[in-house]
Amino acid sequence: MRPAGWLAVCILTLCLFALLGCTPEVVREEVVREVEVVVTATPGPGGSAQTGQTSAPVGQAPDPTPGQQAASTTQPAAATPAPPTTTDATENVYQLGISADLTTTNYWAYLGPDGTIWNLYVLGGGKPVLYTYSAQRFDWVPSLAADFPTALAEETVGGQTFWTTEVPLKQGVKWSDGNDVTAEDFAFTAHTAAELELSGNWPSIVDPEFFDHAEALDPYRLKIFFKQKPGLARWQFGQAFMPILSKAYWEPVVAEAKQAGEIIEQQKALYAHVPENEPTAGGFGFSKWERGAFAEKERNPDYYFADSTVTQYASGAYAESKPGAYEFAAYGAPGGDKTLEYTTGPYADSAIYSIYGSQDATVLALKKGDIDFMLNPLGLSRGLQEQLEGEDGLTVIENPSTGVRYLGFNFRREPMDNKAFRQAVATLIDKEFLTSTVLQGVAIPMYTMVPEGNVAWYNADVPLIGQGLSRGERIAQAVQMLKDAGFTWETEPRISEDGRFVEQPGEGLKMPNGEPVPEMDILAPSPGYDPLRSTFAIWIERWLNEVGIPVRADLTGFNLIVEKVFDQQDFDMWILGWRLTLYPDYLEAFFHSRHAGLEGHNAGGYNNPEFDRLADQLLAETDVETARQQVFEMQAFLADDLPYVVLFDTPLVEAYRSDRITYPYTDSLGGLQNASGLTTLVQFK
Amino acid sequence: MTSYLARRAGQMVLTLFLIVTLTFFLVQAQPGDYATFYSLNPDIPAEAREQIKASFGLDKPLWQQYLVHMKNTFTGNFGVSFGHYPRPVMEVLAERLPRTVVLFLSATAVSFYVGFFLGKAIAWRRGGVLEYAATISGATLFTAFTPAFALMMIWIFAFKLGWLPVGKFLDPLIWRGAEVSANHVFSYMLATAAVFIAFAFLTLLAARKLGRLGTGRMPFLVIAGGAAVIPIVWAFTGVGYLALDILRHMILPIATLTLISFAGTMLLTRNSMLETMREDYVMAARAKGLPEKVVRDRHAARNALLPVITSLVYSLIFAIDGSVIIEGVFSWPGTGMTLLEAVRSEDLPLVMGSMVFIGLFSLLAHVIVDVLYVYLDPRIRYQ
Amino acid sequence: MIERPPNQPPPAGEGVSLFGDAPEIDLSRGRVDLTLVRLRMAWRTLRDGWAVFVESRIGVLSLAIIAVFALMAFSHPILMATVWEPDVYDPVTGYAFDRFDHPAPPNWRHPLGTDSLGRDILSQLLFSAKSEFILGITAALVTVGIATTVGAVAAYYGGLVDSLLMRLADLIIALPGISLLIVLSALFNLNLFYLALIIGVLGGFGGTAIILKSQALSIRVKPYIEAARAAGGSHFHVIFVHIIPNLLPLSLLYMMFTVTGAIFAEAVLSFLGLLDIRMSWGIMIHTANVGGYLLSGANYWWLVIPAGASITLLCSAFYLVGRALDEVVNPRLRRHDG
Amino acid sequence: MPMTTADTEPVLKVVDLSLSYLTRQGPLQAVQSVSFELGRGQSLGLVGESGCGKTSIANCLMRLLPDNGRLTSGQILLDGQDLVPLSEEEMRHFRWGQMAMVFQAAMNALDPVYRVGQQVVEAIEAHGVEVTTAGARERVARLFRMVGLDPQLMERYPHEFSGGMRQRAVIAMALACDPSVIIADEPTTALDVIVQDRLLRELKGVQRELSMSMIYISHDIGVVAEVTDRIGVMYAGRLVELGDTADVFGAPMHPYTAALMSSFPSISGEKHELETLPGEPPNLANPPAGCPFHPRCAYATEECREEFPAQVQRGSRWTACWHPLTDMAGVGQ
Repeated sequence: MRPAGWLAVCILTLCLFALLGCTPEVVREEVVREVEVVVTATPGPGGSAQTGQTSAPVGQAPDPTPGQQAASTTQPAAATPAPPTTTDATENVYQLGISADLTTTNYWAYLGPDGTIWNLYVLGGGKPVLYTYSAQRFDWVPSLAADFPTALAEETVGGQTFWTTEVPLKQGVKWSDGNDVTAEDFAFTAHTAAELELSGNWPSIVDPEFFDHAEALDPYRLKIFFKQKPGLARWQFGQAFMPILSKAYWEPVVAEAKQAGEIIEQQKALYAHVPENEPTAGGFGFSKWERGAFAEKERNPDYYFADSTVTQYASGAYAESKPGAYEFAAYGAPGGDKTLEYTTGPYADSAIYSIYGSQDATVLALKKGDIDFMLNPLGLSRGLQEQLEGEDGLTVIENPSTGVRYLGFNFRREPMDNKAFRQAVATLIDKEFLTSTVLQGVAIPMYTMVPEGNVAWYNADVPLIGQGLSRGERIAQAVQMLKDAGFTWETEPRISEDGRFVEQPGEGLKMPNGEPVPEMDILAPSPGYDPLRSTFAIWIERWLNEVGIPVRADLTGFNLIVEKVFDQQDFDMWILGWRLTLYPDYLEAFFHSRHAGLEGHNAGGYNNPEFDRLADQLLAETDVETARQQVFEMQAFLADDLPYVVLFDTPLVEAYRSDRITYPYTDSLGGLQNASGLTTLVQFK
Repeated sequence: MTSYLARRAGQMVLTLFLIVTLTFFLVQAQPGDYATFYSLNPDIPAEAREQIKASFGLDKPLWQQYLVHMKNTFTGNFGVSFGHYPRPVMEVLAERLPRTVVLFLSATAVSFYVGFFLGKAIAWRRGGVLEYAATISGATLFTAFTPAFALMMIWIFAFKLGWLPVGKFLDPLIWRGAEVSANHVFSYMLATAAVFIAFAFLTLLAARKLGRLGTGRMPFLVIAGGAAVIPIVWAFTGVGYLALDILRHMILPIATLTLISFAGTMLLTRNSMLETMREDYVMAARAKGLPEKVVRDRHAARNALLPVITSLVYSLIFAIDGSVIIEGVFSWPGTGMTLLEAVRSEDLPLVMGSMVFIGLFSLLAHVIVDVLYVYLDPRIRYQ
Repeated sequence: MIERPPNQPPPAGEGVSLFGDAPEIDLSRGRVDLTLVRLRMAWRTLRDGWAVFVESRIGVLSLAIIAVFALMAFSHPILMATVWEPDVYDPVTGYAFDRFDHPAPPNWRHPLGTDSLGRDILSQLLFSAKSEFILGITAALVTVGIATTVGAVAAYYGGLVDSLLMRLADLIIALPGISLLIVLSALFNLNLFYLALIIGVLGGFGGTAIILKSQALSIRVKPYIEAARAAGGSHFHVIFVHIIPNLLPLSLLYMMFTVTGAIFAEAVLSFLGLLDIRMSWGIMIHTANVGGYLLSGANYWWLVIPAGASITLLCSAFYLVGRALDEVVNPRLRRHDG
Repeated sequence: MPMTTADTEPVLKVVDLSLSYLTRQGPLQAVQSVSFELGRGQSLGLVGESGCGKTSIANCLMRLLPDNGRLTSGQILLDGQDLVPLSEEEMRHFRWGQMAMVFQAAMNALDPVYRVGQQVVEAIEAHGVEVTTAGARERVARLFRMVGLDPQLMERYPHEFSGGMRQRAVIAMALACDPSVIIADEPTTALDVIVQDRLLRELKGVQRELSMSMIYISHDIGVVAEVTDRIGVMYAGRLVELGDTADVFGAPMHPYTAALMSSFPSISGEKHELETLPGEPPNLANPPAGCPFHPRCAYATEECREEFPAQVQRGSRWTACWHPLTDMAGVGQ
């Protein structure tokens, strides 16, 4: 470089340093916050209200995931410090790491076509809901509602028959623009969704086949009219969870959108709106989105549920109160051992969601202290977990998750339609060996379609085919099952003396009708996509081949599997996964014969009238207890009839900076991320 | 000149047309479609799924989709992104483009300079220890497994040593109070760079025209002066600290990209130098009693630069390519990350849009290099 | 248009060619004789080329590295057939039953330890070496096959054919390769063979074709081409017997670069989880990454270092051999006139 | 040693210069034991077939050898100062300042990316001949006029020059720093005959005018005859004959000189039969024993094949031959 060049560089550097010197602290000054004064009224769970409910294939990429259920063990509540009534000189910024940018800040779009998990993490919980799940145990408790709704009643208005229910609302819950949150807001939101035929998660929240309209009897008394009697999935675990949007803010926007011509254009216009200063009624208000870098929510000083205390008892009782405002108790008389107690914040002045491009980068940021908690739908892998466990100032937590990985059969082909064959396959698959030995505990074996962590709906008493058997016993049993069903071999498999391995693999397996069992493929994700499922596929291939069942694991891309299985139904067996909702109405969607058409969710074509009957019953059921019995029965039925061989699930591992923050509880199905990182409960050291 | 530019523009449009067509049919030929991907939710009724398809224009026959796509592309919005529905692809890309451009142009410039500098040095002292060291380390870094290497760089410099930030292009704590958006600052930075480059270019051009034989240092002092003005101007804009924050975040990715990619330029320069050094004018320069450094830099390297500059196109394309791999590791959400994200979520319009953008970028790179070449080689004139 | 000196590294007009420049072909002689002469000349140029090549210490070292990897690739099936039980040592479905603390550190049964799924790393490494060679060499052969033909045809016929082929090449080099491959592999679930094919086709119709064409141009004007035409050789004959053999040395050079590119691309795509491959070095790193071991530094080095180092070593070895060959093919780069 | 026409100390004295190139085939003796002197204002021609080492000598004098060139013995005394042991940096001041060069292919001796004038100025500035840019420019203008170029042309690029103009520019460049010795290495090869002729005259004129010494290197013995006072004939890296131009031309002593003369048409147009020299020059990596010319020499005898001939001195001229022609013809004693 020429001397002049060096000179230029020197000058430039000097100037840069000068600049650095004179403008560093611009950042600090602006944020000193007022103390908020708390008003009166009713309860609200600490965490975020849960919104959309979906089951979607378990992918690595964003899926909208809600749902939760109590972990079976709870820990005594941490002593709750005083709520944030004093303004500290230093701000408490709760920094969370996320792995992808938001795609919208518009709630309609977020529950519509933009339902990514990241939108859920950031936006979820910002809106009032009538009812919600309680923390940890996932009891169905009122939030904006002052009490439980009235029972569904048949009512005829103007010649039309409706099923109606009435809901009392808490008074004094305010939007940040000063308006009250009223029944009008609920009606407006539900009507907008219905009238614009909003897509995505909306139809499952406001189902046009059930919901007709809602009326505000007075601002704090809501009446909902259903076209037909809604089951639990439609009302208690559907519409009741609908986030309520501010009518004052959205009405003009919706009105304008409705001018946009065709319904699709109208939706587009509504989704395209970028909210500015949208009123919030949650613990935080959305304040800044620096695209690609971070999103920030600032504390809502007028948060109604601030200072409210929630107590859960070992007896199952639930109590919630806010001094001078409301008291609520349900599920038995409060008293006895407390399993959980916390007081709602928010204690953080601000929550910043910082976007990182990879899990590794996020973990480094966490280790370095740039963030306090990382939100990651897959949780931490074992290597990272091990690494973080040894780290000072970090705490690693492990929770059950809400997913399932399964092996599905195509009932349209032989011999998959043969129950004995399916049971033999299930017998041969040693889940315990794979999960605990091969996969070193990164997966948990499962036998039913409801995860164990979903306590309320989990049936522990289903047939556990093959559990506890040795390799040799499994083979012997499977061979016996096949023989009993009329299968024959040219060469029967022979097991070694010690029963540990197969000396002579089976050959020439023939079906009961005498035809040879055809070559079959197991479609499964490639190791690049998911090493766990591909490992299962490879081992299954090996075990089935040992007894002479001619299968081949076809490890391929996710879309290709979806294409073959769901779009074309051209396959033999497949391995995929579902992310599950808490309320298990998905059992109907996956296995009822009416969903067996192309692109239906019953891709295997399972068709059992007996099961269909159970499923229909469940859909119509309005009582939780009865529904539970039905779900138990369905699980037992499926575990024996085996349209899916349920394989495993992975526990969810998370880590947070315990040297900076504390949570009132960390045991929670689906992890703390399922409660969006407990933004309103997190406290600072 | 005008006819040259016209022809060049025509060529670009044609090439672009081909790229658009190619990507469209490529994407269409893939198995599976987006609507299925997004509607595998049992809670979404069949009608809603049809509706999703309709809203994405997937219900029309292929040729209509193609025409719509063509129209969208050439009217500039590239259609509507699936994953960011209903944002137009153009908007999504426009949001991310400045980040990629700022980072990867800087990185390419730095790596080009480093490569050229080392290349001429090792050619000049052929067979030296430096040549072996630079060739082996260069080739090793060039073929190092990029994602792991980038992560290692972060681990060392950001985590262990703590000198630099762990990826990202800004620090939320600094930016949360900022009045302007990062893209504003990025575009200011780009504008500054453009103005400065234009200024430097014009100065050199003027010096060439006016100073005629000028071998003097005057033009470089003028350019240095110009460079000195930049921070002062920035200090007055009030967002200087934000730009500095971005610059701080750029150091590590630039260093990484440079280490990865300097070898290509270096080895090409070396070969070009070895050939140039045999030219008579280099011997003539030495015979004239010019100092070694002058012979090397002003004569050998200056001429060796000519073929190397053509490879700048490939360096730029390489950098854009690298962005797909590197951006994720450095949490730098530019076009590369967008492409990857779009590909993974089957956001087909965004995939096509990104590819077209990347193609456009490389076409532009060609033009820029052509212009640069004309400036550097007086023998070349527009025909 | 801009008039400019030849792009790219100058294509060594006066380079050695495999069959010599055969300037004085005595057409009256018998074919057998001619072939013999050619062979002898080829042998001589090969010997001379080798002499130049061995001068590059880096080139020789790189060649040795490639040889080691080739040995590794060959050793895998042998080991599997002899000392390694498939149940334990299969690179994809094997499981080391002898211990359960996977990923296990190196021990006497597993010299490079096991991965998080209990599979032997050494076996994976050797197995993958074979895949990488197959991939690299397939891609390189396809590239060179296409590029030599395209280059020779474009140079020989000129005119429209030339323009079309060269514009196509321009289009292809304007596309960023990795990005394109990412799109392709994400959409089509490529396996190793298709990947090799695509890389080969892209390379063959792209940059390599341009370089080989300019070399072919310089061959086309040589007197013996004229002579061959005059003696009644068909176009096909001239292209395939006279032009293409003389392009081979330069083709060989670009084969090396293609191999590097192909192996690297495979590794990156596998790492991103976009390929339909059961085992490769890229998959090994991917497995480590998915397991969260990429950041663990020295603790789990055997999960990352062997595969990562193999990618780098083999890629740079091919690359450096290419560079050394460049000095053989392009005498202007040689250190001494000889 | 015989004195030349100029009765002063020689400005350049080359003593026993040997040069070899290291090649893959082994060392290649490009120049072997060459000695000559160049008087002030005198011009010396070096002729020989291509590859005989003439250009190597020129490069060697400027100390511009390629990497693999090795000076195995000898001295190069410029005004009494031996250039051989000088460091590169010390040598730099001798180049151009004391000894300049007109390159073989002027086409390539000018850097294509700089203006021609600038390239001359560069030399002037490097040697501090003129300190101001204006002064340097003035000087370039003067030099341009001297070689018959319009001074306006110094703003042009080399590719805008014709071959002749380029050669003139190169000559102007060589004159830039008033060197005491100019080495002209085939300066006119690429030019057509008419331009060549005019240029030669001008070169000669300038040399006389500035009373510089010149070494003129060419394979064309006719051209050399026109511009030089003395002539040296080289064969296979050795000087085989050296003498005043008129003498050598009048009566070549070495058979090679004679053969060389007869293979070129005389520039003055005298008609005589052209002979071609049979055979090829020897491979310098493996030269024949004895006189290197013997395989092609009609007069070769046994001793020619065994030992290199000693110098045969004839007044101010000498030759290295066992059978000098004049002896046989009985002339010149």
